[in-house]
Amino acid sequence: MHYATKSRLLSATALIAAGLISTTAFAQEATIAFASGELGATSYNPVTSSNLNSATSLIYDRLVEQDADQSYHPHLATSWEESADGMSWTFKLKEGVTFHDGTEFNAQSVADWIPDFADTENAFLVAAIDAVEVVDNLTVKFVMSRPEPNLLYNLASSFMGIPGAAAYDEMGDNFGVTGAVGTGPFKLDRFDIGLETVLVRNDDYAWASDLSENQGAAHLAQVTFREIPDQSTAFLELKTGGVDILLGVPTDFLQILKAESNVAVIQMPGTGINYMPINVTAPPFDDIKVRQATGLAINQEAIVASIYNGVGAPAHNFLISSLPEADVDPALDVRHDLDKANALLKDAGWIMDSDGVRVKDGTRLSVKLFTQNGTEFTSLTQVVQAQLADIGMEAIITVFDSSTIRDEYKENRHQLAVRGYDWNNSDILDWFFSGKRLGYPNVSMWTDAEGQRLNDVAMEESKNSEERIANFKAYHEYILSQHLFVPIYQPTTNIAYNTNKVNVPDPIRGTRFRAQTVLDITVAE
Amino acid sequence: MSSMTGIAARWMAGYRGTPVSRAFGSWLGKIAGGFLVLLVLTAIFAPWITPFDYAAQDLTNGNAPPGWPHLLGTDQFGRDVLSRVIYGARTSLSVSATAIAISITAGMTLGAAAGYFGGFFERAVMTVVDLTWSFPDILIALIFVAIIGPGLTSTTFAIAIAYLAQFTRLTRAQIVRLKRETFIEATINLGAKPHHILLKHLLPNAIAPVIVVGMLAIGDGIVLEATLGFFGLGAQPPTPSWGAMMSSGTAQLFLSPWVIIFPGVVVAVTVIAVNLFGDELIRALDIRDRIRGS
Amino acid sequence: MLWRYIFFRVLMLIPVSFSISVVIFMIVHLLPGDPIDNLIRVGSSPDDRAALITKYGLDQPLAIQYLRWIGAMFQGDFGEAIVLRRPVADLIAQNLPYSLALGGLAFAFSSIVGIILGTISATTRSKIVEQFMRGFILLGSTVPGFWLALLMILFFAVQLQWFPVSGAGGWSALVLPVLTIGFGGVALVARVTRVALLDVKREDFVMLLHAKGLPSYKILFGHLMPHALLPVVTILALRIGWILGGAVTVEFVFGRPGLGSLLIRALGQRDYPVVQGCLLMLALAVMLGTLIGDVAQAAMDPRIREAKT
Amino acid sequence: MLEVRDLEVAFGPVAPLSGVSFSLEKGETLGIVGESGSGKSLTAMSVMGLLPLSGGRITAGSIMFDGQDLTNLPEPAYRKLRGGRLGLITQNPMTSLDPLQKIGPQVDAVARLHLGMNASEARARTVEILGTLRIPEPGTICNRYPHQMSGGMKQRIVIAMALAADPDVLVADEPTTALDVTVQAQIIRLLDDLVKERDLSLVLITHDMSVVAQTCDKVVVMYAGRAIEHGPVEAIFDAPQHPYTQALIGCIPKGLSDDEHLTGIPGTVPNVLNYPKGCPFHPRCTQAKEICATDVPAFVQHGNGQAACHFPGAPQ
Repeated sequence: MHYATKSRLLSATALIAAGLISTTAFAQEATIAFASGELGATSYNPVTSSNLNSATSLIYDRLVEQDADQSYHPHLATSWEESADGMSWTFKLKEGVTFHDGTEFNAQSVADWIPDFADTENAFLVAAIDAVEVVDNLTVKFVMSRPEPNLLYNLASSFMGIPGAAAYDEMGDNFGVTGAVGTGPFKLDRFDIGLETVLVRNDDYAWASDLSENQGAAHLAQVTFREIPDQSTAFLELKTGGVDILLGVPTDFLQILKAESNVAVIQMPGTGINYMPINVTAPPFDDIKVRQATGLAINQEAIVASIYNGVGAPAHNFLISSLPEADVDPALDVRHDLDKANALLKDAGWIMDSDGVRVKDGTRLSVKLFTQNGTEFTSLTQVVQAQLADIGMEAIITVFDSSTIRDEYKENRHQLAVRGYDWNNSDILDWFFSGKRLGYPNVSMWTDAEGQRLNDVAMEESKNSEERIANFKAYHEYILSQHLFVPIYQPTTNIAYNTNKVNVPDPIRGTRFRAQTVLDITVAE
Repeated sequence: MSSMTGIAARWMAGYRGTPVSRAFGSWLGKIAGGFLVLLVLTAIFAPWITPFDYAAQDLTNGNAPPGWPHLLGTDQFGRDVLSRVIYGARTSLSVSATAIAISITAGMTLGAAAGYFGGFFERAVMTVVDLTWSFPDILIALIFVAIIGPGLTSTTFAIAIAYLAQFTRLTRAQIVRLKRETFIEATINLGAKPHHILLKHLLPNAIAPVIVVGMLAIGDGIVLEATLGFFGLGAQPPTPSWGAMMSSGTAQLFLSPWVIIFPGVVVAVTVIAVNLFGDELIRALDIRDRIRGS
Repeated sequence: MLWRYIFFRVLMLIPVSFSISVVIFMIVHLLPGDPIDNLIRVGSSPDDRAALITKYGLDQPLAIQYLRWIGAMFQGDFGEAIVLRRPVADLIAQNLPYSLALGGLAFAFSSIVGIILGTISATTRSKIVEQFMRGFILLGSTVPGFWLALLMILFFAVQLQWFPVSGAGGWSALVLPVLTIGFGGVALVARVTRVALLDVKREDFVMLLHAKGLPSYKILFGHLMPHALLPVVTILALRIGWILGGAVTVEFVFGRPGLGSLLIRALGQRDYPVVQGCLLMLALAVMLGTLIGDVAQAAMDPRIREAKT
Repeated sequence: MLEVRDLEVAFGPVAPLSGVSFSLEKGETLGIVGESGSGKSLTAMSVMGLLPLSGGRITAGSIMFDGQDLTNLPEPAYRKLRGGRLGLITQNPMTSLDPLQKIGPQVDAVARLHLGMNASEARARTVEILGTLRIPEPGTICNRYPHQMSGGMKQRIVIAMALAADPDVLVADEPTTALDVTVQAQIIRLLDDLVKERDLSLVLITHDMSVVAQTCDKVVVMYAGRAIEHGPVEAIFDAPQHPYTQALIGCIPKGLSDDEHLTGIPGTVPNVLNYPKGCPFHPRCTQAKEICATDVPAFVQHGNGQAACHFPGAPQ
């Protein structure tokens, strides 16, 4: 409670000061609606929570930041060094950084924080760190149990925002709910779970990363994040002034948004792929020719042009295009080719019947096509259904909720599915294609010795990032050659805002809309 | 019954003809009944009536406003809204009617058994039934669909289960009332077998109110189907149902309001017609007291 | 007399609640899927998953899980949400006020307006007013709630911009949801009031009241209304559970938190303790509603008071 | 005191009652007899001004009470009469009291309304009246609910309500039909005593000729919405002119001898929607001739009474 009172006082003074200076006393506030994918967070405790939203990044700073081009930038760590064998990492920390409760951020803060991950769902993030050594007040060394080329990626994630150790221990389970202490540009003022989060400016803030123009305290004195479950409702809120910034606008809305005079849309490169996994154990997809034909039936360009109004990019392999591992042999990319698809099916013994559905040995080419509820997939699935009909494949759609569909996968009751992932790291390949996770997440139900070997090499034997890239690229290419899925669409992240209320920098730096962008947002005159 | 109002009521009622023809008697009953007949015919003959294939996508002509040739416009996939509304009648009516038929059958069995045998069995059944009866039907249906998965079959059963309590209560109340009547007592005293009494005497006498309430419940069933469809749990694409159409329409509230307005209007009008006709039927059968007695 | 009645009525709830807890537990564990998939993320290993299953006791036999749950319940512990990572009691406490605000207002709105409209429609001599009321009642009890909510948003929030589109910030955000839920409630209450009034008007004793020379308003308020309110009270009491849980559609469309939203979200994530807690709360509300209804009836009607004790 | 002339009542297009006339002096008891559905109760309701409750209205004739015509009396003035100078006793005591209210307030209301008494005065009066009606422990009874009492007791409460404001005319609509035989006699005796003690005028509606014979001074016999015979009780019983009256009198059990057989009247009362043409009784009349089926018979004077029959006095 102490924290809240203090911050309220501070924000009140700030508001008065602003009022004195400028005669046009605009309220230095903004209301932001979360994207549908980041709803339902019940805590701002980055260490223990399994679900964090973008407001988390405003409360806590990270050691490093990642930009849209996947490069790493210093933040609370000014520089870092990896030992040649990959068995230790040394980070130099920024000077003069303080937590919201006034305590100093230093090497000990990091040493106190890393062990907190033990026995949490997030422990895997620091699993490779054996020990944390305080070298001096502003130098910290991670002693590794194995090389971890992915360490920087982990450190840049929301889950590795650094909490104030004293407050963390003191508040216990309430940390992140009734109060939170970090070094970020905003302080948690009020958190109504499932409804809204109010953050107030940290006036002492002077340690922004180089992803922000503004290196001082934020322009906005207060930011309110709202949870709006339905996307069309959120859109209406933007239109009627209930929110100023909308994160994650569905592509369907872009056209109407662009027609609104006071709304601007910024498109960020997306961090995920929508695709159609193929269950290789379920006939007829045990035949690689049928799998390949299925992939060739999908016209990614037409889908982007029609249901996505040309926004976003067609996906031709499994990884987002900004990752170097996505740059595979062009022959392996999956591209629309109806003639080849038909030829392959004919080759496989599937003959077109009079009702437009192929038949083989009296069996119709009729398959189950699953998807999850939520507008983003249902429309895509229906178009996929129509495109599969063009090669004589009848697809019967069932829409499940996310938990039930996972059960269907685990029970191996599926054939085709339309789904998506959001992850900007090539280890997603291990997640979806490792033989250890058949059913879910390995929806393709695929496992073979060569695949597992390439997976092991990529996951465990990469000593540094160059090696890691090469290993994952090889794994990726092998997966593509097996026709385990059909890549469809690489969405953009669309951020819409009310130009009468705020100015948002364009382009947005970083992989996602986070603190670095909020720091630069100003109130419109 | 020499009380004034009683006599007057009987005079006014005008007892003539079969209940159904009497229900058709009033002008409201005529309109409502006529609409329902038309709707059922539309549903049956949907393939011959629809101007377009309900599933045919035309992505270049998505979200077209009402006009020619798409009288009620098109949805985001360029599918004809009118054709989908017509086919939706098929889905919505058949799901709701099947669900209520299942519900009536199960409810009558349970209610008759509870009412006839009484004792602990009745108590146990009625405790559960009363509880589910006062539970929101949408929650019962949502939980049920969560257990057995989405689709038309599970929607049908979900609706059936949501309204099971209603018919169980109603049947039980009828049976309990009838059991007290002398002709049944006489039959029981004569040593007739339980199933004989139930089937030959009790159920036939209890059936009229149950059927009428069932008729009204079809209206509720349509709304529940629409709500489940709205949550995306009912008919699976591309099968059109009124609720599912509105669900795909929410995202389109602005782009193409007709996609949600028309199915909604049809649902509302249908349910109103069902209610009006049901009310007329109740009046014609003069069973209002028996229905409310449950 | 009344206290005795209430005492026995409450006593009866104990075995009922116990059986309900079993039913709820079984239902929740019949659901396909499990909550662990919502906890693990890219990068974690299959071993992490197994560890979590053990951690939350999901590998235990169902009977053991039930006994643990019910045992904790006796100590006032609703358990800990698996996915939502909070004590279930906290989550319910956070969401309940929203449900109560919305439900309470909708309840008050539908009872007050419903009784007034029902009374008007049963007593008016104007054919037009009566037909209008009948139409309103019919419309209110047939229009799907979510559809009405959408139309309300379109008209009052987007076109006229009188009220916010969604959320739970302040009183103005309550207006449209209350109206949406209330509309159906008003129609229901008005219908029951109307029918009950028309029924009781046909009773012999009403004619005798007229024969005593009592003015119509005294007959209406002193005699007819208490009778007409008996079924209304029953319906309203039953609506308590309805309004708390059945608001889920409206909560969904207006993006409001509440018990219904919490339940649906937890159901989607298979967060067993939360689903169990919510269902138990709703069942309790339903039982409490029936109890209140029965007690109110007993308080109002001496015949019931004596018949059941 | 009360004079009804050519009364006609209609419910919408249907006229279930027409051409009913009778008169009543102070201290007299008038019996109205007939089978169910003959229009007896409608006549009572017309006098009480309660027809609008069930949607009926008086379309012709007059009801003169104390020199004023009640048929066009405005409702507020009528309301003062009802319960004040005109008391009503209804048929079914089981349903005639508000089950949700205690007895006391229900009876008190009359005195408070018509005699301007306050609560305690009214209660004192209630207790007094209940006492005169031979109700034991009237003070306790006031705190009872209707369902806690027997039918006979309830009917006494109803009578108490009718008497509470000292009415001039009491209309009793089949006051004993719903009661046990033993109680019936008590109630009839009670009413009879009241008329004598208080110099009341009583309109007693019944289907029981024997009750009429015991208590009434005058009688009106009704059939299918019409008065078919009326006159002093002695005259009518001595020489019933209308075959229907003859039949009704024939129904009275005369003694308890074993060989006596009760005669009923074959056939049923016609439905109001299709009253027969001509004499309404002709389909059931053993004496009916052709003219009976075509012409409505006019009243024929016979002694002090009148009968509407083409062939009055013909033996059964």
